[in-house]
Amino acid sequence: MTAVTAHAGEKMQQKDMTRPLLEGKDISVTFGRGAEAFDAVRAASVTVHGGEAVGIVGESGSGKTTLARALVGLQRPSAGEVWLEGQPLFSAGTEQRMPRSERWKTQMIFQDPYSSLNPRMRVWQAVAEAVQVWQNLSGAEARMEALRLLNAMGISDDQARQFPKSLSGGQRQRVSVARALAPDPKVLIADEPTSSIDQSAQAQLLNLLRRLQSERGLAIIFISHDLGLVRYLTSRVYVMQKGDIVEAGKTQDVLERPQHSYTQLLIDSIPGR
Amino acid sequence: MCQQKEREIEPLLEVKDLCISFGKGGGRKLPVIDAANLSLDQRQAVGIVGESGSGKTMLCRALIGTLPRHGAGIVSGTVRFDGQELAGAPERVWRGIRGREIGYIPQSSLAGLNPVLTVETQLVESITAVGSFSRQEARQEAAGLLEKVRIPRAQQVLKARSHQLSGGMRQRVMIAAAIAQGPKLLIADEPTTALDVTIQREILSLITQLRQELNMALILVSHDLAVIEEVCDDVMVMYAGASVEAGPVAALSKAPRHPYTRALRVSRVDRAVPGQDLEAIPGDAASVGSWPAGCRFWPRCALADEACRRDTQPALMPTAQQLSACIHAERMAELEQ
Amino acid sequence: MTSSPGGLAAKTLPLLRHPVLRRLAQAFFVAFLLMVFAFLLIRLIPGDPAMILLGDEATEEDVIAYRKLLGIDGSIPSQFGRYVSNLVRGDFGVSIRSREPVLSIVGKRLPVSLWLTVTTIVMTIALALPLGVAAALYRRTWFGHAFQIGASVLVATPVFFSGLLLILLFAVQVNLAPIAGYHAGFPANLYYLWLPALTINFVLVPVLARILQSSIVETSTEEFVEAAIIRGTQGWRFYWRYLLRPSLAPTIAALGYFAATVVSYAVIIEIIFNLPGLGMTLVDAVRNRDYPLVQGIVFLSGLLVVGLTFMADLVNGWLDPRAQIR
Amino acid sequence: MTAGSPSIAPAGRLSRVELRRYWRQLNAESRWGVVILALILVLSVSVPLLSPNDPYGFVDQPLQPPSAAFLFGTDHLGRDLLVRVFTAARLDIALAILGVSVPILIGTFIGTLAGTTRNRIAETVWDGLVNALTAFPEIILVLGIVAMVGADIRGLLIAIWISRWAQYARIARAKSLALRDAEFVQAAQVLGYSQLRILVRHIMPNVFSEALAYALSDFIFIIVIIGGLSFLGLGVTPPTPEWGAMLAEGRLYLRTEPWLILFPGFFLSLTAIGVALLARGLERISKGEDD
Repeated sequence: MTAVTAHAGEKMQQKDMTRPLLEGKDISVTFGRGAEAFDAVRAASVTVHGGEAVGIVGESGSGKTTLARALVGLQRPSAGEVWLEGQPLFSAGTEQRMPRSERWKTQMIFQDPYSSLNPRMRVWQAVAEAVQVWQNLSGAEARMEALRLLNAMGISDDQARQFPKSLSGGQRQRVSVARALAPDPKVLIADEPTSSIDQSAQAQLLNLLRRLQSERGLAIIFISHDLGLVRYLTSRVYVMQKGDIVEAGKTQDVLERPQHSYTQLLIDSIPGR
Repeated sequence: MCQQKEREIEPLLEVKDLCISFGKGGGRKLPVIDAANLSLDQRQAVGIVGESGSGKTMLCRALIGTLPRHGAGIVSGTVRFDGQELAGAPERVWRGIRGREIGYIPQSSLAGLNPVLTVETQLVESITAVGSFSRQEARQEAAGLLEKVRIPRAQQVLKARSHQLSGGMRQRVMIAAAIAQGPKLLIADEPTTALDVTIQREILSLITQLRQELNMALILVSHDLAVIEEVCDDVMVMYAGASVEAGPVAALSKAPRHPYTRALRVSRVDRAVPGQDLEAIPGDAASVGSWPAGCRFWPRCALADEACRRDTQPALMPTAQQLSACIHAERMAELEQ
Repeated sequence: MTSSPGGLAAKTLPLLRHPVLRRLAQAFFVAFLLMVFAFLLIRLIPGDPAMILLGDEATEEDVIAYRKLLGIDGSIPSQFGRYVSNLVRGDFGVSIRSREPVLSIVGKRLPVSLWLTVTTIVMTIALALPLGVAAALYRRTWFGHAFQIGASVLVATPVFFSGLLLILLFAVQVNLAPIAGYHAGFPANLYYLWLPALTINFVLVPVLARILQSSIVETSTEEFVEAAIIRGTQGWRFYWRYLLRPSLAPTIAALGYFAATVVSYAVIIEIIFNLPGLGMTLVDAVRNRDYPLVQGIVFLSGLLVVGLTFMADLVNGWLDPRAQIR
Repeated sequence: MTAGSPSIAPAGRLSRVELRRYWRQLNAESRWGVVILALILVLSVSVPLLSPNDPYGFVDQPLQPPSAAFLFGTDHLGRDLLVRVFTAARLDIALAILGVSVPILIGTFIGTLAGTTRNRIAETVWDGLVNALTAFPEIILVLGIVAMVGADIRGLLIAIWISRWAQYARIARAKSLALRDAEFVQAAQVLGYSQLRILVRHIMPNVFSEALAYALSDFIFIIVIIGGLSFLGLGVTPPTPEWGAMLAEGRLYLRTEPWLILFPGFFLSLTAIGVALLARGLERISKGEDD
């Protein structure tokens, strides 16, 4: 236990000296206009380094999903900047758009396993498409590569030939991971990936994510309302409440010595505490 | 007299070897539950834990007599409640049981309230179903119920419709409706699944308090063992339509006697060590219609051997302080290494 | 119905946040576009309409006079301006054939069509509601299956065929209805209208009953129905509050939508049953290439449907509070 | 009813085994639909081919009742009704297919484009346009356009195309709006797929399957419009054999020679009923109902 944390700490220090892989600076997202306008995210800054797993915790309506969508370019922020590998990807000031060629570096897994796969594409096709777009392979090669990725996620060739509707929630989420890995990304954002799958499937998925982080050096931003998951998977955490980041720091510190009353409330609400 | 005596030792609810199938008539029956066992005393709280497809919701429906609405029916087994046999009971009997004797909080707080009616209308229905109340009295009673479930500004909420309420508020209203007729048993089917963690905590403690105040027994269904450990005295674990382990919460958490129960515990992240793999159960849960022969859990079980594959689903047998449906219950220590 | 136009307007005009006013604004917007379409209709004519009507030997003056009559002289924007200002003043042009103002022709013929439409819709509701409820309640019995097959058969039988069959049966064989014709004045006109209305309902009732049926079946699987059963709600109160009322919204919405279908079928039905309504006028006008009359009837029928849909929306909002928040 | 699969026109690359598999997935309603449509197709191809009689030619005394020589009897001009009914089938079905296929292509395309743009003003105008076009009673709009373009087959088709595309556009727009928020479309955006790829590979196939389901019920409506307008004398005109036009001719002899309307009316209805059963059956399969 101590060895592991010491090792993680060492890694952290190393990373702190280099610049962050993905960085969101003072990101604000406002929905609506005029009297009906409301800030989903207010001046939130997050960073993630290569090989690091960072958590964003908060309840529904805290803005955590909106923040994640801003980081991958699905949501245009009303203010702030997104930097990737020291290069500005998006800046609200200049209305600069994220170039398509940069998109592959940040990938995302979504919350709902039932709508995150195209119902009219076979499982292997969904992955092979991503492979083909980014790796310049022939159709047959892309298919092989897709099956390899799927197998690594515990999806058999037989299951890969199916349409998504005959897969369980947990299997679909693993297919989503395989698809997200196809362009060989540097950052993976997981938005509550386990909230609607069974507990045994959840453990399989978490193991997968953890290995991707530790073995492939993938940076992971893990979004959840469950502090237990965040504690297990991440080394740093941001706590969000109603659009604001109210607390940030090393996961262990935040959980052991919360500074903000909202963090304390979240900790107290974990079942079994 | 004799009956009186019997009642004292008889549990409030006893489900024995319950089998439930989809479809009517002979030919095409699809079993969803084939060996559910559950026993609970007055004022006791029992949890039912299981993953999706394990049959826990169907078991609840059997306990409130709404299986036919879902195209299912009891094939065999008994459901004794308060000295009365409910399996196969006619609708007339159920009318005296539902709401009055057994209260029910449905799974999703979003769809539990009729969107076109006010909260008041629905609560008043609940109240007037048991006794004769004047309109005024019933309204007062409804406001009282909302206070009981700790809803502030009760008058405002009474006039609201479901889309005007937050998820937590809706679930409180559902609880109010469930306790309106003073039931002996409250069944809550995943009452907090769609809610935020902080709200979940509030709802669970509300249910616990009400149970004590009103002397109710409680059946709490959840996919989360931690939730059940917090609220319940006993727990029953279901896998693929069968009860696989049952007993006191403490016994099941300290020394589970079924590999599935153990797997549910060790695959949890709460006490896992960061940086180490979780002990995940391999494979996928057996789904309705494709249960394996023999013990349902064998394809995912480390203890499985020829005997597990060959026989039928084992029955619950006493072992240590609990009941287990594993023929290798005594070998469970092996898994702890 | 989509709510985007109102949505945009609601952003700019706070008054339009009121759902009824928003619907009204929407209806007016659609009515304006109906006008544009009606205006464009006459531009579909290949070649010069005046020449088509007058033939090759027409004199220059005749052609100019006809162009004026059709409102196709001058530039397109000025034509449109004139068209709109005329419409606003209630001037829908003049029939080429009878030189009678379009509005006065419509005024004479409209009551027959309105009576037919209203009779049909009243009959639809009276037949479809009980049928839909019964089909939902007895879904798994022989009645439910017969309903499914019967509905498919009736929906697909064209009104001009079923109309002829009904005439053959009721007017020729049994003599319960006149073969054709009309006599104004309520309630005498019902004798002439019930068979035509029934014919349209052969198509309409199954569709509507099916919508109601599947809506009820869907509602019955909701958690709140289960909750109501458990707290002991019974009898008519249960059926009305928990099955019918939450299911009515899509049915009413469909009824508004089918207003257009009724008006549509009424055209053919009026010909078959020889009812001197707008449909018959329209068909005559089409045969005679009476362009202004066609244009006027097309526009007014659209306006009628927009009005009916608006009313259905209002009823819907009252029945189902969810509809208002969308 | 479940007896061997009917011979559906050229099966292309579909093998017998595959056909049989599809057949097994169908429910009773859709099977009846397939059987009825196959029967009508076979008859409409074979009867005019095999019969010695010409659909336009005088063959016997007018208004002969059905007999062994003339199964459906003869019409008021002494033409063989049997040949005319099935020659009409060819025309009606071909016209209905033409009538459905153009609006579905145009409507789905325009609707999907409208559903995937994010411009509020464009959306407002768009909504109004489609709402206005669909507010016109269908047959009245078709009549209006026919009045302008010309009361013949060409005018009829143009009128159907102009008036029906908006229905498909409405469906396509609603579906693509929903798909825009679907997570698999967002995933495609995050994966950096081109807009074109997302549209063609991810949105269009899902929109199109919805539009196709509607097309089946629209087919019924269009075959009724074609028959209806011809019945009114404003579409296909005599002597061309067409069901609606034949009904209009036979209507004059309703009291005395009802077979003149019964045969064309029956086969017109049967065609529509076949499609209706197929549509309903497929709808129930996709909904997962199987009772």
